[in-house]
Amino acid sequence: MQMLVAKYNYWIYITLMMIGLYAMIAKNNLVKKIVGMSIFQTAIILFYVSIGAKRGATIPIIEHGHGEGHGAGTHMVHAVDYINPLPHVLMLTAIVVAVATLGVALALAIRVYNRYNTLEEDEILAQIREK
Amino acid sequence: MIWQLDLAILTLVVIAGIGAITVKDLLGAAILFGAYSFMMCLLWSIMGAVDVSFTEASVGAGASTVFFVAAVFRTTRRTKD
Amino acid sequence: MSEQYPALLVVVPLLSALVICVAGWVNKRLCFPIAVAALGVAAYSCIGLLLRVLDEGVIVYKLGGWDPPMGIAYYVDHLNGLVLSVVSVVALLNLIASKKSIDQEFPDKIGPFYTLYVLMVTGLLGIVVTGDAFNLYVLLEIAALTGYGLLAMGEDRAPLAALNYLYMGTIGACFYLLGVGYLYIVTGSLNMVDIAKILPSLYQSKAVLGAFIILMVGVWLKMAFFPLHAWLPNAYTYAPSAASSLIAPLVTKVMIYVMIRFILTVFTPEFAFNILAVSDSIVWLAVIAIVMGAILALAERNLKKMLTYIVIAEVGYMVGGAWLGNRAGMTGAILHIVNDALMTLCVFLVAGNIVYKLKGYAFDDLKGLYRKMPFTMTAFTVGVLSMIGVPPTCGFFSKWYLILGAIRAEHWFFMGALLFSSLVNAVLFFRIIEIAFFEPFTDHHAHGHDHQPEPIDEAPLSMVVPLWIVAAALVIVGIYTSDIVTKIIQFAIPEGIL
Amino acid sequence: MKIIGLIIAVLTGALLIYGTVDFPGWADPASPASTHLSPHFIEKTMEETSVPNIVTAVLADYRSYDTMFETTVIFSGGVVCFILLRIFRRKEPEDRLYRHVLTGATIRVKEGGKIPPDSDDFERIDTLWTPHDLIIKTVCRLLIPFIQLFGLYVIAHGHHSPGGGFQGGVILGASIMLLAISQDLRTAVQRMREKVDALLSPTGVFIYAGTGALCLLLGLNFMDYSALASVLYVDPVTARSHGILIVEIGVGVAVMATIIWIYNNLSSAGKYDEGL
Repeated sequence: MQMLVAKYNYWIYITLMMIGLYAMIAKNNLVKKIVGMSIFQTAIILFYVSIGAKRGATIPIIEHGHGEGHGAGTHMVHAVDYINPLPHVLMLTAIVVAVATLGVALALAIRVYNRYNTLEEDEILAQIREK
Repeated sequence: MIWQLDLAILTLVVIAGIGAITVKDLLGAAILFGAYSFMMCLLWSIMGAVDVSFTEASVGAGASTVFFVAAVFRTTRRTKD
Repeated sequence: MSEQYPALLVVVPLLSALVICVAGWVNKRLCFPIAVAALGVAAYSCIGLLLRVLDEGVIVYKLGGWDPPMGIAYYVDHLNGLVLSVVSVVALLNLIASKKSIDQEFPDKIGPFYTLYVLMVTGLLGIVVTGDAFNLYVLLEIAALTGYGLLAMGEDRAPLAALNYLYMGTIGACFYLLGVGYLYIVTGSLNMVDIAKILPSLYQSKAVLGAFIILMVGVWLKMAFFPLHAWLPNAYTYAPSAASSLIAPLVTKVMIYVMIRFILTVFTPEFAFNILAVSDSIVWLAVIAIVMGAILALAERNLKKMLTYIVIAEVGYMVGGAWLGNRAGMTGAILHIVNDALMTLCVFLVAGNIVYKLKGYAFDDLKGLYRKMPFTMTAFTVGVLSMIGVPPTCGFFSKWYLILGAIRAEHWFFMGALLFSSLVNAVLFFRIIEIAFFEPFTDHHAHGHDHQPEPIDEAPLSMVVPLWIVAAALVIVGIYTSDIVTKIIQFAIPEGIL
Repeated sequence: MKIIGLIIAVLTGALLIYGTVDFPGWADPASPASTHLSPHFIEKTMEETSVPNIVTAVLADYRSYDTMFETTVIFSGGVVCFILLRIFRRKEPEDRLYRHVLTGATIRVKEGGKIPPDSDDFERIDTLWTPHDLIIKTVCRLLIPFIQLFGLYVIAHGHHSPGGGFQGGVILGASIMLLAISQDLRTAVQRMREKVDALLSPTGVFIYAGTGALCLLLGLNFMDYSALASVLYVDPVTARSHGILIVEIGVGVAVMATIIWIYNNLSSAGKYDEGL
């Protein structure tokens, strides 16, 4: 029970990842699969952001950072006060990769639709088999 | 960080995710996906990842949803599952 | 400038890809020379880098001037250097050979096509050269996205096949990303060497085991290892020939490099072969992959599709060789990366030449081809001999090392699978050679007994010369195999593996 | 297929849960992820790069090489959408429809008929065309300049607050997308031609990679912005800060153009007609 609560974020990310993966494999509609793909990718981003969380810390923007130049004169910055910024950086990259993949996937889906006039995988396969 | 809010939004995220893949209309799926992305973005800002949630709000909930809607308009709303 | 080779080999193609994209809107004829120049510089730096590594050992290049665990660093060792050289040379040769077919197939989209081509090579080179686990993911996605675009440009079923590839490829890349995340959460680092330093104290951790499994599954998906291969045949068959002869030799090989890199550098052989004790079952999977690939290839009546199943069988060779867990097997796997890239390039270029002239791949289209396209088919014969594993060609030597490894590991089924697959390759290719050599080009019913010799109708010189270079390379690499093994590959394998 | 999908999903989930057991607790300040690399970033960023927003500093300086390829990824996404969808030689529809802008009357021109003179009074429309909603049109027209201003602010202020090239670029792109949705694609394309998109998109990436290459030419490693100090006449730390700003602008340009490019191709399936 303790573990269930302590790692709630991780359980949710695994649930979402399973939803996305299931949709990608089992759904019949090509656009539905793409929705599943996006959910899958977002779930992984949630996982990374959860790694970065830190109790008792604030957002990773240094306070009093304006004005008096760099280094000398500013007061000490302690690592425990700020959330781990590295996973955030990685996930910015991952979000952009996800949107590029989404664009390409939708473009391909439109091409497939123009060719077969349907988005259902079984109907497309039936059309291919007929020939 | 307010853990009650965290739990509530996490649950909503799962509901929106399941909704997006089960609804029998692609436009509905696209919009539910937008809702899902926006919930995610709230969740991340609760966890302190402001940059990520800003990006997700503009890219995930904004641009991605528009791409989905555009693609659905160029193809069809019909879906069997 | 030689200190900057590691940066140049990625940056020059990247910048040129952008220039090509702009040039495509101004003057389409500029695109090809820029692309050739870019890949030429990349190949030059790759080979220069390999020579430097041979002299000086491992080269570390800090991007942005930050020290490794903070910033991103390149680690170039013998393994990288070898694979880099192969990738860049193969890409350059294929680019020159494919110019005519690109002009023929996409007259109005030449600019974007070359852009994607050069970007894809950038991505592949970046994957090989990088020393950062997350950076590898980003480059993986570049290579994958451009690959989807290039493959989808083909005939009617190509978009559907590319879409299926996209689903599988995205799952693979996401699994890889998850694995990196699991490693990150227990080690706190993304740098491969740094992770390897921290991991030994965590070998018993379940998170590391989970990371390892999910990472391997992701990489296997990308390389089309047998049960996960379903996307590959259609995607490669319907692709335009310029794209398939770039992607088929390189993508699977680069992913095998990634697998070997993770076994050797990140998880260390100690963990992968001794602590996990899964190597035996993975070799078994490889046996199944080889046998199934060979059998599925036998069932095909379409040249290009048959070749794609052979690619799947070859993936089985390399995965199995790497997981035999001994020096000979690993040597065979690394050597086979080189040889298989060249062999696959050779046969896919032949397929490209055939389709350029004949517009078809079915076996019936190949009749009388030896008289019609003698130069192409001579090169094809060399490639085929290498694929079967006939001594002077390089295919023999890598198979020899793989079989040695199998004997040392006493894994007789893997050896049996290798021999079986060679036999099947022989049957397959002699069937094609029989059709192409003995059967007349014109069908008997229409022209009766009109036995005029078929006029030579060879593909253009710019397609045949690179093909011959590749065919010659097959023999030359075969002759110099012992040098490659003793001077390069030997240093690429850590001493722990006996 | 459904059962196979379920089995695979459950197996993967089980594997991941198995791995999760050994994780450090959620949000634990003593976890390896929070103690190995991140303290250096948090404590040294201000000294080394003079940027208060640590995420921006790590994104565009410590891991700038990643970010360069991330920009390249979206650029290649744009090129792939273009190469897949764009149709240059389309078949013209038999009847062309024109709308008189002032009165809203629609004119149908038969195939081969005379096209109205090239005046501003007529605009080409498609059969799918529906009259614009006045309220939506006006409100969007009013909003777009403010959205663009905000986008520019987000790019420029990424050093001190959440935001940066990506977010700003997407917001700028979204303003043009809003124009395309509230009116039609032709209006948006008139403001931002296809060629402009296709040239700006590589230009943005070029600004990024070119900055890195400039550092290389100035004698330091690729992407080492402190090399820019001699060009900008500032000390190396400030040069890093400026270098970050330059590459963020590059990212913004590339992302803006690419997002619009992808949208244009997707929403018209490559025909560049009415859009949604």
